[in-house]
Amino acid sequence: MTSVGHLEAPGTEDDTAPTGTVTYLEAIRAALGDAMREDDRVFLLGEDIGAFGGAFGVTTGLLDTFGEARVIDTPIAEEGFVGAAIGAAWMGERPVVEFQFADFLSCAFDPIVTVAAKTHWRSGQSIPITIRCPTGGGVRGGPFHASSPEGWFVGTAGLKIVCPGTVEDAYGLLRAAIDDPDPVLFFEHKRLYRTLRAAPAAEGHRTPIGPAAIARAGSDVTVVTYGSGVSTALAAADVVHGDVEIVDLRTVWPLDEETILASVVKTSRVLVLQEASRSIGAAGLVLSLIARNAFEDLDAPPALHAPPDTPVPFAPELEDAYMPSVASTVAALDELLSY
Amino acid sequence: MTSVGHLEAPGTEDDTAPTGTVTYLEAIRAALGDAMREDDRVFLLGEDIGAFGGAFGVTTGLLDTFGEARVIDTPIAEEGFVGAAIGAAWMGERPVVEFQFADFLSCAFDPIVTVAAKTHWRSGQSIPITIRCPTGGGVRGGPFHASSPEGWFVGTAGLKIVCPGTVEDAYGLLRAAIDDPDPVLFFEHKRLYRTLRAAPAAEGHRTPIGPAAIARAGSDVTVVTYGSGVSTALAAADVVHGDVEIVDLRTVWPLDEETILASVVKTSRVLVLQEASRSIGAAGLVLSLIARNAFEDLDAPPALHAPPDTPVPFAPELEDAYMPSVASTVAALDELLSY
Amino acid sequence: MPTEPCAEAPSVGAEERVDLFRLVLLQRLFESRVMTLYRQGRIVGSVYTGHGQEAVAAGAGLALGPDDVVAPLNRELACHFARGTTPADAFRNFLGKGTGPTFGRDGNMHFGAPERGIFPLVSMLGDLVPVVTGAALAFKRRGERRVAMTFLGEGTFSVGDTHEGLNLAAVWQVPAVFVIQSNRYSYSTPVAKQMVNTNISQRIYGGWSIPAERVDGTDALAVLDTVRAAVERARNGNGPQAVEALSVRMHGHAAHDDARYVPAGMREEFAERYDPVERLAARLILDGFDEEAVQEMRDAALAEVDAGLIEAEQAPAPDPAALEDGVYASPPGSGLLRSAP
Amino acid sequence: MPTEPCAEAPSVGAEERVDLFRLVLLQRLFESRVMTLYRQGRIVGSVYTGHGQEAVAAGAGLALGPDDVVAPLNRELACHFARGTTPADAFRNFLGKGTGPTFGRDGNMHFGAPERGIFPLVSMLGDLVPVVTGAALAFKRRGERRVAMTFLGEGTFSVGDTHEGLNLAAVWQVPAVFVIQSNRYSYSTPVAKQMVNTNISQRIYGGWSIPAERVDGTDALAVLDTVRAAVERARNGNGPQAVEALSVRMHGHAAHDDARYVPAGMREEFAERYDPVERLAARLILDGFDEEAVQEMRDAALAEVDAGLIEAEQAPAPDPAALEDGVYASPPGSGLLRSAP
Ligand SMILES: Cc1ncc(C[n+]2csc(CCOP(=O)(O)OP(=O)(O)O)c2C)c(N)n1
Ligand SMILES: Cc1ncc(C[n+]2csc(CCOP(=O)(O)OP(=O)(O)O)c2C)c(N)n1
Ligand SMILES: [Mg+2]
Ligand SMILES: [Mg+2]
Repeated sequence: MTSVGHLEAPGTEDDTAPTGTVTYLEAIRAALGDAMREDDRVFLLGEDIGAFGGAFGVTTGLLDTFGEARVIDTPIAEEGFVGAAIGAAWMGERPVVEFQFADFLSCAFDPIVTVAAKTHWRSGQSIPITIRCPTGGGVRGGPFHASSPEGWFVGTAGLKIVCPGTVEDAYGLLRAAIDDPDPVLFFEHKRLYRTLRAAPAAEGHRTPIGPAAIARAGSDVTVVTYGSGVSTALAAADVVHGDVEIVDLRTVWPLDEETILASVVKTSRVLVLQEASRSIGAAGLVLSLIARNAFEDLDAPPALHAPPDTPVPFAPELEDAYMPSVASTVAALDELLSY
Repeated sequence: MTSVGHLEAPGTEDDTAPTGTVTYLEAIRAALGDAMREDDRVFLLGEDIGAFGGAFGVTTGLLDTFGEARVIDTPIAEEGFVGAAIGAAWMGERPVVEFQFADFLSCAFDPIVTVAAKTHWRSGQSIPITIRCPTGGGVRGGPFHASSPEGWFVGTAGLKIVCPGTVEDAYGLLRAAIDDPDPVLFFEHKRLYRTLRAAPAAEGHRTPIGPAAIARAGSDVTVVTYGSGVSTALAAADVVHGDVEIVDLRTVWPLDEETILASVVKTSRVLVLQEASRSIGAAGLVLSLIARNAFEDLDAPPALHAPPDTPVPFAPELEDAYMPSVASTVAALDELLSY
Repeated sequence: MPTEPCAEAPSVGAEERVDLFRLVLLQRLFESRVMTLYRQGRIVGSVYTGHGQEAVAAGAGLALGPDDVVAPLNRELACHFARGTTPADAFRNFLGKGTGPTFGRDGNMHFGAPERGIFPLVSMLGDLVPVVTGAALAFKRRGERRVAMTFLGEGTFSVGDTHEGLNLAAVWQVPAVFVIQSNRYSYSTPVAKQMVNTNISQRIYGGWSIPAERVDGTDALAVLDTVRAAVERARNGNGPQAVEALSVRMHGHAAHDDARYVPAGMREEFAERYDPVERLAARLILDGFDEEAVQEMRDAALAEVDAGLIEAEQAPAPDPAALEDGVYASPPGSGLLRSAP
Repeated sequence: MPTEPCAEAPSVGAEERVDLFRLVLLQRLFESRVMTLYRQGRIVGSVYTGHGQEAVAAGAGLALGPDDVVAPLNRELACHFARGTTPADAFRNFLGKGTGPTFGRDGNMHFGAPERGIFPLVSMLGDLVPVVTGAALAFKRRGERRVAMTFLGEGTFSVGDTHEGLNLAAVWQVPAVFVIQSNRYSYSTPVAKQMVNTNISQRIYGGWSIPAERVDGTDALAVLDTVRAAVERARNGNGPQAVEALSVRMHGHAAHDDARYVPAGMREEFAERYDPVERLAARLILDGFDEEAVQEMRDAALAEVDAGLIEAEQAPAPDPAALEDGVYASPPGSGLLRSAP
C-alpha cells in the first residue's frame, strides 16, 4: 500500500529515515548497479524488471542506466530463462536472474538442480549465475507468495545458497554471488526490503560466501539463524534473560560448520530459528551437524523454533501466529535456558 | 544385460529362484494389477508403459489385461502428466503415474509441491495420486539415472513419501498408496527390482502409510534406514559385534516419530543410514528429531552413514566407493558401538 | 465515440442475456468494492481484477453445463458466480475469513469450489492447463459427456506447462476447452514481448493442432455463442478446442499497479466504446428493455454485492489453533507429526 | 532396392564430402564397437547409438564454424567428432575413465567438451533448448557473429522446456539453430502418440514463428547444405532457425532395447535404400572416387576407432578419493564441507 506501482511491502523508502542510510532493497539495487558498472558481463533477466522495475521495484532505474541489452524483460518462462542464463554463463557472461517470487523456483527446479548444479562436477565448466529470489512472509502473500523455499536446494552439491539478514550483507553477498564462479541462489527477504535500514556498505564491499557471522556475541545460548531470523533473534536477545550469541549463517549452504560448532561449544545451548516450516529449510542440516559433532558439549537438547508444517497462510490472524516473532523466540529461548 | 527389451538391473526374473517367491518388481506389478482389478478408478500414466511395459518392465502385461484406457502411454511431459493425474484425481479417479527414473521428478517438481501438496489444505479437495519413482543407484546409471531424490520432498506438508525396502512392502505400500486420499510418492529401488525376492504378500495386503517397522529387534544400537538401506542394514547386523535393532521407516515422510524415538531410547545409540547423499534425503530430519527428543537417552552422538555430497558417479570404481555397502555399514556400526 | 452494443447473436436467448448482464455487473461491482476495501486497508495482500474482461468470464462461465468443470484464473470472477458461488463466498476469501472457501488460508482470487466443479486457483501460471486436461481425460475414459475448461493469458501461454498440457489434450483428444484471455499485457509486459506472432489462435492451431477461434472478448453475447459452440464440439467428441477472447486489461496488473507503462489514453478510449458492461447494457436497450429495467438490474447486482459483503464481514476469523488441520485428507497414524518443540 | 546415392548438392565441396564420409563412418564404427563392448560386459550402464542418423550429426556438425557452439544429444556422436573430439575421448567416457571428458563421473554419450564449444549432455530432455538460446543471447548481446545449436527428438519436442526455450529464442531473435531429429520413435512411442501433426517443421513455424525446413536426414550432403544455410541465416541476424531432419532410428532406443515394437521389416527396408553411410559412399562413387578409394576411407576410419579404443583402455580409472573435487569451481572457505561421519 505504501508504494504506488509496486507490490506493497511493509515500510517506506522515502519517509523520515535517518540520512545516510539505505534500505535492504536499496542495497540490493546498489549491488546490481555497481556490479553492472564494473563488469560488462553482468546483465539482468526477469519478468517486468525493465521499465517497470520488477514486482518490488528492486531494478527501478537500471534500464535507464544500462539499456535493454543488459536489463532484459522476459516472457513468463522460469525454466526457460534460468536455462538461458546457464547458456549465457557458459559463454562467459555473468547473468543475474530475478524471480518474481521465490515460490516460483518450483517452476525452474529442474534446470537449477540438474544443469546449474551438476555441470562443473561433470565437465569442469563453471556456471556463474546468480538467481535472486524474493522470499518469505509477513506480507500477506499466502501459500504461493510467502514461502521460504531455500530448503528445496539445501544440501544440493554444486549450488550455493545465501540469505542476507542485514543491509550490509544484502549488498555484500550479492556482489560476492555475482563474482562467484558457481551458481548462487540469493534469497532476499520481502519483509526486510523496506523495514531494514542501515548505513550503506562500502562500495565494492563483499561478504564472502561461506563464512557465517557472529551477529551478537554471548555466552549462555547460541541462536543459529539466517535471513529474517537475524533481526528477530537480535530483538529477542535484547529482552531475554541470558547472554545470547547469534550465528547469522549468511551462507545457508554449504554450511560454515566450524563457526556453528565453535559457538555451540562455547555456549552449550543452541536454538535453531528459521522462517521456513519446521521440517524443511536449513534446520535439519544444522541440527544434524550439531547432534553429530557437539553432542558432548551440549547442556540441553538442541532446540528448534520454526513454523508448523503447513504452507504460509494468508489471513493476518493465521500468518501472525505462524511466523516466529520476537515474543515467540524469547519464549523458546526462555525454555531452553531453563532446561 | 540380463533382460532383453528392458533396462538392465542386477539379478534375473526367471533363474533358479525358489518356487513360491516373487521379486520386488513382480510384487509391484502384482499390486498394480490387483488394484486395477478391484477398482475401476485406478489407471496408469507414463512413458512407454503400454506395449513396451515401461523402462524396467514393471507394467509388462498390464496393457493386455486392462486395455488402452487404463494403461496410457504419454508423450514426454512429466509436468503435464502429473498435472493431468491431479485433474483426473479431482474427478475421482485414482491415477498411478510412472516416472521413467526418479531423477526426472525434478521436471515435475512444481505440480507436485504446488498443486498436489497444497490443494487439500487450501480447499478441502483431496488429490489421490500415486507417483511411482524408480530410484537409486548400483545400476551404473550415473548422475541423471541413479539418484535418490526423496529429500526434495521430505518435509513438504501435504505429500506422503514411501520407500519400500522389502518385497512385502513393495506390494503393501503400493496398495496403500493407491488407496490413500493424499498424493503419495512411491520410491521403488531399481537395484532391488530383481535382487530382492521373497514369498509374495497376501493378495490385498496393505502396509499402512505412517508406521515404521522394526525390521530386526536388538538392544545395542539402532539403525534407522529405508529403501535399499534395509537389506544393507540387515546384512550388516548379521556380522557386526553387537545386537542391532533396525527401524525400517517405510514411510519416510511424515516420519513415525514414536517408533524411531522408542528404539533410540531402548538402545541408546543410533546410526542413520541412507543412500541419498549425506546432506539431503531423510537424514537431517531424523537426526534433528532424535537430537531434540532423545538427547538424554543417548550414550553416543547420533551417527550418519551416507554417501558424500556429490551426484551419483557412473564409473564402477566410483559408484562402489560412493554407495554405502554392508562393509562400510559394519564399519560405521563398529565405530558407533566403540564410542 | 458511443458505446458499441453487443452484436446480435441469435443463439443467445433473452433470459441468458439478462443472466449475462447480472454476471458482468456482479464481477464489476464486486471488484470495484474490493478495490475500495483494499485502498482502505480492509483487504490485505494482492488484489487482481478482471475489469474490462468480465464478458469473457461471464460468457465462458455460462457456456458450461452444471456437470462441467472449470479452473478459472484471476480475471474470471463472473465464472465463479455463474456456477453458484455467491459474492459472500468470494468476499469471505478476500477478507481471509475462517469459513471462506480457503478457510482464510489463501486470499483474493486464489480459491475455488471443488464441489461445484471449480478448481482452486494455483498461482504458478500454466499449472492448471494439464489439470483440466486430466479432468477431461477422466471424462473421456468414463464415457461421460462432460467438459473441462480453463483460462490463460498471453503470458501464461509462454509457460512450459501450458505446452505440455495443450499437447496432451491434443494427443488424447479429450474434451477440454481453453479460453485465452488476450488482454494485451502480462503484468507490465506487452504481448509483443511474450511472443512473435501475437495471434494466439493461429499459434494454438499451428503448434498444437487444436482448433481455435478468435472472439471479441468485450461482447458477452459473442463470447457465450463462440465458447458454447466450442464446448459442444468438445462434448461431442471432437477433441480439445480453444477460443481466444480479445479484450483490454483496464486496471493495472493488480491493485498496487498503476499501469503507467500503458500508452496514455489507450484504456480510456477503449472504455468509452468497448466497456463490456456497457456494451451489454446497450444491447439490452436494443432488445427492448427500457432504461429503468436496466437500472433495476444494476441496482439488484449492487444490492447482491452489498449484502454479500455484510454477510462475509460477519463470518468468523480463522482459528490459528486449527492451522494444521487438513494438511492431509488422511493424516498418517497417531503419534505422528507431533514433535517436541 | 539399391542404395539411393545422396542427391547432388553443389554447395558441398569435394573435400567436405570426404570429411562427411569420415564423420558418418566414425560414428557408425565407433557405435558398433560400443555395442560389442556392451554385449561383452566391458561397457556398463546404458548405450545409445545414432545408427541411421549419422548424416544428421555429421552434416549439422560440419555446418558450424569453429567459434560456434553446440549442445548435442545422444544420437549425434559425429557432431562431437566434427569439432575435434577424438574417438579416444569418447571411449574414455564410455569406459568411465578418470581422464575422460567427465572424469568417470558420467558415462556413454553424457559428455561434452565445453572448451571446444560442446555443452555436456544433460539427460533431462528439453533442458538444452533454453541453454543454447542463452548462449545465442550472449552472442547477440556482444555483437558476435556466432551461432548456438542443439538437437531434439520428437519426444523432446513435447517437453515444456522446449517450448520455453523456442519461444525465448523467437522473442529475442537470437542466433540459435534447432535441429529436429525426426526418427519416428521416442523410445517405444511412435511419433503419432507424441503429437497430432507430426510435421514438426510446420508446428515450429506455426507455433513459435521460427522458420523451419525439412530435410532428408539420411542424405549427409542435403543436411550440410540445409543446416549450413540455416546457420548462416542465424549468423546474419535473421533470428532462430530450425531444420527437421527425417530419418529412422535403426537400433532400439538403447542397447538393452530390441525394439520389438517396430513393425517387422521397416528398418531393414529402410536400411537397404537409405543407410546414410552407404548413401554417401554411393555419392562418392558417382563423384568419381573408385571403390578402392572409398574402401580406404572405411579402413582409415576403422583404424581411427581401433586406435582410439586402445588408447582409451590404457587411461587410468578414476580415483574415488577425488570424488568430491570439483563440486564447486570455488569451494567455500576452508573448514567447510568437512563434517564428522
Ligand atoms: C510461473 C509464474 N511466474 C510468474 C508469475 C507472476 N505473475 C502473476 S500474473 C503474471 C502476469 C500474467 O500475464 P497473463 O498470462 O497475460 O495474464 P493476465 O494477468 O494478463 O490476465 C505474472 C508474471 C506467476 N504467477 N507464475
Ligand atoms: C524429461 C525426460 N523424461 C524422460 C526421459 C527418458 N528418455 C530418454 S530418451 C527418451 C526418448 C526420447 O525420444 P526422442 O526425443 O524422440 O529422441 P530419440 O531417442 O528418438 O533420439 C526418453 C523418454 C528423459 N531423458 N528426460
Ligand atoms: Mg494478459
Ligand atoms: Mg525420436
